[in-house]
Amino acid sequence: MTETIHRAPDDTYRVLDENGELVDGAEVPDLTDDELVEMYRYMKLARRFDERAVSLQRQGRIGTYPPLSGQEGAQIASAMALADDDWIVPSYREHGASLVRGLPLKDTLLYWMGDERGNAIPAEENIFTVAVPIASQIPHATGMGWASQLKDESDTAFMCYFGDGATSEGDFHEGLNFAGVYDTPNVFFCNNNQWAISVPREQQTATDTLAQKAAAYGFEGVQVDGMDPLAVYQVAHDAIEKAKDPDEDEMRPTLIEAVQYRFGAHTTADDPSVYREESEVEAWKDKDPIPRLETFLVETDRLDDAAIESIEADIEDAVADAIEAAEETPRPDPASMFENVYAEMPQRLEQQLEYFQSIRDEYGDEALLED
Amino acid sequence: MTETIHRAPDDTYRVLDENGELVDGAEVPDLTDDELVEMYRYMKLARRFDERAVSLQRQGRIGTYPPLSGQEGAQIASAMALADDDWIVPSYREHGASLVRGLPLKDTLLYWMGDERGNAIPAEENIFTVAVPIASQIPHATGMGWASQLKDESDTAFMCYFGDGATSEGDFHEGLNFAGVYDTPNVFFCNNNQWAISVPREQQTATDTLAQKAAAYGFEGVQVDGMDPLAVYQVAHDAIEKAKDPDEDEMRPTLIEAVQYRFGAHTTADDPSVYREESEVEAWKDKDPIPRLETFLVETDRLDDAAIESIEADIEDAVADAIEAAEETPRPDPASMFENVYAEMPQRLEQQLEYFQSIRDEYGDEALLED
Amino acid sequence: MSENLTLVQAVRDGLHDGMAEDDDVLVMGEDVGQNGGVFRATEGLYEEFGDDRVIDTPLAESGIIGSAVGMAAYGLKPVPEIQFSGFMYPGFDQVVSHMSRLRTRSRGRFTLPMVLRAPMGGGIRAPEHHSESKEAFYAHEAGLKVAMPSTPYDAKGMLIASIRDPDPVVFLEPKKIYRAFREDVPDDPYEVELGDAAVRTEGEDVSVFTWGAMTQPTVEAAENLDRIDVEVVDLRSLSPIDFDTIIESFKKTGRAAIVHEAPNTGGLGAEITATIQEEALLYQEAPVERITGFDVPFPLAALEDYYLPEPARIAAGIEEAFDF
Amino acid sequence: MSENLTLVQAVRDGLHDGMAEDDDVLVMGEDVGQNGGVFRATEGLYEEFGDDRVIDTPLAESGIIGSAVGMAAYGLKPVPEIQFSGFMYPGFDQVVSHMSRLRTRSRGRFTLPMVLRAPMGGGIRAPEHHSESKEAFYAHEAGLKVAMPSTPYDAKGMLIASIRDPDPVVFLEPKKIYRAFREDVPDDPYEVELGDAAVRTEGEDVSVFTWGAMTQPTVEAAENLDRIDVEVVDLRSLSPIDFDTIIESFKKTGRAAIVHEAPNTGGLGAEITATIQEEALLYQEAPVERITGFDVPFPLAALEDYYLPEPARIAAGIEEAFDF
Ligand SMILES: Cc1ncc(C[n+]2csc(CCOP(=O)(O)OP(=O)(O)O)c2C)c(N)n1
Ligand SMILES: Cc1ncc(C[n+]2csc(CCOP(=O)(O)OP(=O)(O)O)c2C)c(N)n1
Ligand SMILES: [Mg+2]
Ligand SMILES: [Mg+2]
Repeated sequence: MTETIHRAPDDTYRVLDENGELVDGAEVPDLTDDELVEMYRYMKLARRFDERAVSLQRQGRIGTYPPLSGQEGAQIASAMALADDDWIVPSYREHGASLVRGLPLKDTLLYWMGDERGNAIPAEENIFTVAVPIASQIPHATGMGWASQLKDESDTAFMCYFGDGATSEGDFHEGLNFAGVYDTPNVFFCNNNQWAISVPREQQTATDTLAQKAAAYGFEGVQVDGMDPLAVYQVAHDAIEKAKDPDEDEMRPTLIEAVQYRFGAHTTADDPSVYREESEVEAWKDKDPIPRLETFLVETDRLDDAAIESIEADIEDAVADAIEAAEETPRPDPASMFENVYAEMPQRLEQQLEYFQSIRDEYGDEALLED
Repeated sequence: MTETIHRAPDDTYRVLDENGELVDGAEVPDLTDDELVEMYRYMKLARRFDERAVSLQRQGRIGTYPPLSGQEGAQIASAMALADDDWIVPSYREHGASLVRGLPLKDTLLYWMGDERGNAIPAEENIFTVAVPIASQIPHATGMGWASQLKDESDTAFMCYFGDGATSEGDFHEGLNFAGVYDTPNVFFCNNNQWAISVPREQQTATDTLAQKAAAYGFEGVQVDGMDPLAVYQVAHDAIEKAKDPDEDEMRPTLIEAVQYRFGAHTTADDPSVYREESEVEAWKDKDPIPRLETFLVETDRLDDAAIESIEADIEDAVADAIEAAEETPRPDPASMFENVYAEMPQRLEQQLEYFQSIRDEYGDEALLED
Repeated sequence: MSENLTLVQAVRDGLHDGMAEDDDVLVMGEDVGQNGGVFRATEGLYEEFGDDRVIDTPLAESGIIGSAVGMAAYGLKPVPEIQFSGFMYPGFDQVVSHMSRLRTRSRGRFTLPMVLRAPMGGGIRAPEHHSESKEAFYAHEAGLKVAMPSTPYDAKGMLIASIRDPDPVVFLEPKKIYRAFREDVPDDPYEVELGDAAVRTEGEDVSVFTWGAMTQPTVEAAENLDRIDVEVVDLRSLSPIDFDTIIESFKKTGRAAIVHEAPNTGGLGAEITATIQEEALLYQEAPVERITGFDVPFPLAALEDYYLPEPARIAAGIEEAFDF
Repeated sequence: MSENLTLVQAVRDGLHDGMAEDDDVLVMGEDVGQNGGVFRATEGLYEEFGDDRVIDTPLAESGIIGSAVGMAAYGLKPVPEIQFSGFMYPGFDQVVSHMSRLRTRSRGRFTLPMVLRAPMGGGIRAPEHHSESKEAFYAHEAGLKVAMPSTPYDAKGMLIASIRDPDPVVFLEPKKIYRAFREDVPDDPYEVELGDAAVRTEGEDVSVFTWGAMTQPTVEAAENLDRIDVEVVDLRSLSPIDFDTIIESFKKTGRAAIVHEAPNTGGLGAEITATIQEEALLYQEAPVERITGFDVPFPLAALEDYYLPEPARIAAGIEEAFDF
């Protein structure tokens, strides 16, 4: 079962080739046709959302935004491999994974509109807050997995996402080392999109793979083709299983390096043409996970043009609705910045809030805003 | 030449067995008889110094002190493998290595007497200041090696010492990763003495070896019997060579895990009987590097009883002289704490110094001291 | 029922009772298990509660604090120990970027009922980096509470209050007085409310505000000053600070001194002074004196006595405030 | 000869001239190379000086600062950039345990002629953790110098002074005004001395002390206040602070306000207030007003304007000081 995981770190796991054909000897993961189509739908939805978000940012309707195009295969498929009770602990680029887990797209928009309520994960969803300081969420994920174990839960896995650049941070090291020592039910999912802003993967570390870094923690590290959603699904699935129910000689944690590419800019504030060649982008676009899965689904009669069309229409509506909902959300109450700092507001903060309200009363909010 | 280094991380390099006999097929490192005796002398000196220092602490003549007994083989032999221009970047337990590199024992004593002048490395010695925050010296060592390279030096190696516990810190990870990326002339020498205060090596990380952590940085990691000074010398020597002049397909840095044992307490403030069995200590004492080397030297006619006696007498004097010199050193001038904060004393500090002197004048130093 | 305990024993007692009354409470850190902590603050807990609740961790402060954040967000109540406050910094990002603000960032979805303990301050002839007093860092970071007891009674009561508190508390223990004296400490758990200062000596002439290990020499200095009737206020809680008590005392005396071992510039003495003149300038009869550590790295043992405020220097400062 | 530059261009110019005049100076950090820095502060340097002197590093702040410490101790003059000051903390241990005190610890054997640059502060609608203003942390740490320019001219001159300085400097750049306005900046290298404040507007009634991005709105508020003759002093250097200029101004006006974007409690406004009353209480006619950020985590973009002091709030504070 875990042959996908017990392999050399550079023996990249693949299911679909770039043309959407099964590679020799590969097996399609155990998913129903509906689930496979659902995977496709989510990927298309994430892509469409991304396009719209980038354009909203250009129009000044949202703030800086980190696009995910190219990375849908890794995000959607890995998140779909999780059970309901499992958790994801994301960085800032996992709108796709969060979408699968139940975060409304509206919330993602609100967050990037600079509205903290976008980060108030709905109570029933097992999604941790966005972490912006690179790799800092990794020890959190380990701690959550560890806590779940200490609470004698045995059927919850914790999937932590981070980028290739994150592997250079001390928190990556400390978080994974703790996971090894306490044998926590974690999956460390590295979205190696080849770039940390302008720094290419090769300058991030001298190793051939990122997967091999797991050797420093005593558990398995495996590479998967991150542009191949079926391969990602299988590897994530097996790692999640192992996290919950390892064999005698297995450790629970796994480091997955999903080799992929960010098609767009690092964020809307970034101009990748300064540091990378368009030809590189084009070469990776040939591996685009969406047409790849689409071809596979169409050729195996799981999908047809009519279904695609209806999916596309659906998606268009879903994204438009999310945008409308976000834009119709009244701006947050300025006084809300004093809330949720502590369970109970300390006296000094109360005084500051009172002063703040008196200033607003006296001068009007207009006077307090930058033009 | 670097067969000592190109080996599996758990293929521990050995030259002498526990009885001081050459292990099958092992070669004695290329050292003159005098150098071999010098190695022995340094180890004895370090051991004797250590015994005296512990007893000085018990008598309240120095402060907290971290003993090194058991670790002389690793420290002395590795430091002897360095050339004059090479550097060591120590933690707080490398009195042995520092001694070889030219730090007067008096300075070591002063430092542990709480006198900062003990850390004012003599200008001509290539020894970096003691680092107490665990692993924090590792990025310094990388930075120094990197700087040497940027200055187009090509014949200087930088040996950084740290313990087994240090491998869990983020700074270990970041420092070694930078060394890999910039291919710096560093040797990372891990004194794995099995314990980080009360935490055993097995609880520090889930890996079988610490050497294998080098896989995360793209360069070699090798285990050596740290109680075998000849093995340590050879591995350190080869790693230093490689740092300066690697083969085409080699990287300069090496992680050396020297497997050894601390016979004494973590520091004089620690009571190891709380957390470890005396039998474990005894078992490791059978591997004591000093009798091991002594037997080898005697049996190969490089050393005889008369020479041992004269060395012991010498050492006794050297340690006594160092203690006398340290104890005769007048206590530091209280005002010196205001010096060396900046190149030029800022006005506010000058005012504080003035106030401090006026308080001393008014009340006398006695009044300012704890009883 | 009560027992006569040192401060560090009272800390241990507080940890014990906190763990006994709530199964979600656990202790973690370097050498806190079988070794019982390098200062014995966790002695016997490992034996009583087992290695699932008294956890020896790898040597990695960011890992300790960061995983405790994850644990707390997931419903446990971890009490991580950092061996010395001077070693908090490898984990400082987890403190200021996450521990302090997860409640804010998640609008209350995730909260952190955790207590980050660390022995702090000078006075025990410890090696480099073992004597720092940087409470100002934590008090400047919104979302944290900061506590520093100066007596065994307060140590236990404030620790229990901290463990029960729904918000993250940085609990700094002045190790100079870990074993300096004993006090009767109730056996049962009790709370000393966070945010409440304690008037240690009442007086009419000069108010002296202090905390932690400086409380003792301050009280001593006050006792030595026959001609001045000194009021000594031990702040105990450094975030929030009990400004009501400070201002009330100051309005009575019109004169004040502040004693802390942290460096002068940017220390909390500045904050207290600034607030005093904001709230009670019209009562002020003399400059507020700051009697503090100097603006130098904490010196090694041979000079630490000269660095730390002691009764003579404190008395001189109080006299300045009085004689102005 | 001079050029009309924005503040960030002046920073770049300072880096350029510092590198041109001394081969030991090098720039390192995340995205500083081919990308020219996320704010373009290192634009063109990679092309001119090559990848040995303009070095893209892995994503690891402790590695960046720690290896810069090693480089500086070994005779180079590194100028590491931390991409945003909110990401200094993973490397904070290297700042406070080593960068600040290597000279002290080695009694002068090892010194650190290095400059740690970081864009700081709010006002550009940046994501979480990108807007912090924690200069108080660095100013509380002995052994560091701390600089924060508020004009292009000062940015270049102070940066060159910092690079030439034998001691480590934390150089904080208020990114809100990176491109807010231009100023003539000499082509040749020049120094603006560290430790010197600048009087931006002379006045007789109220002294206002500020720095960084708050200088502009403070000057604006001062200009709007017809009935009050305000003196605006831009501290520029936050360690050491130019108390001579502060006290001199205060003795003239007897009234003061301090404006900073950092949180109120424990911010440097407290230090300045405390020192004023220490040195000039008898001149003081009103409480020193602190107009600052609130004691809350810096809010996301939608609310950041409400967090930051702006002219209306600053004017209100100055009026308080005047009307008391
Ligand atoms: C601790 C920290 N340092 C720097 C940054 C600034 N920064 C934001 S994203 C980024 C690159 C991240 O690269 P990677 O980990 O590969 O993730 P990706 O953005 O490619 O998904 C950097 C340097 C940060 N957010 N946190
Ligand atoms: C950052 C940091 N955390 C904690 C400590 C306290 N401490 C001092 S030595 C030590 C154990 C070190 O173990 P190891 O790295 O194996 O070195 P050894 O002492 O065994 O030589 C600890 C936890 C410290 N000095 N620095
Ligand atoms: Mg990336
Ligand atoms: Mg050890």
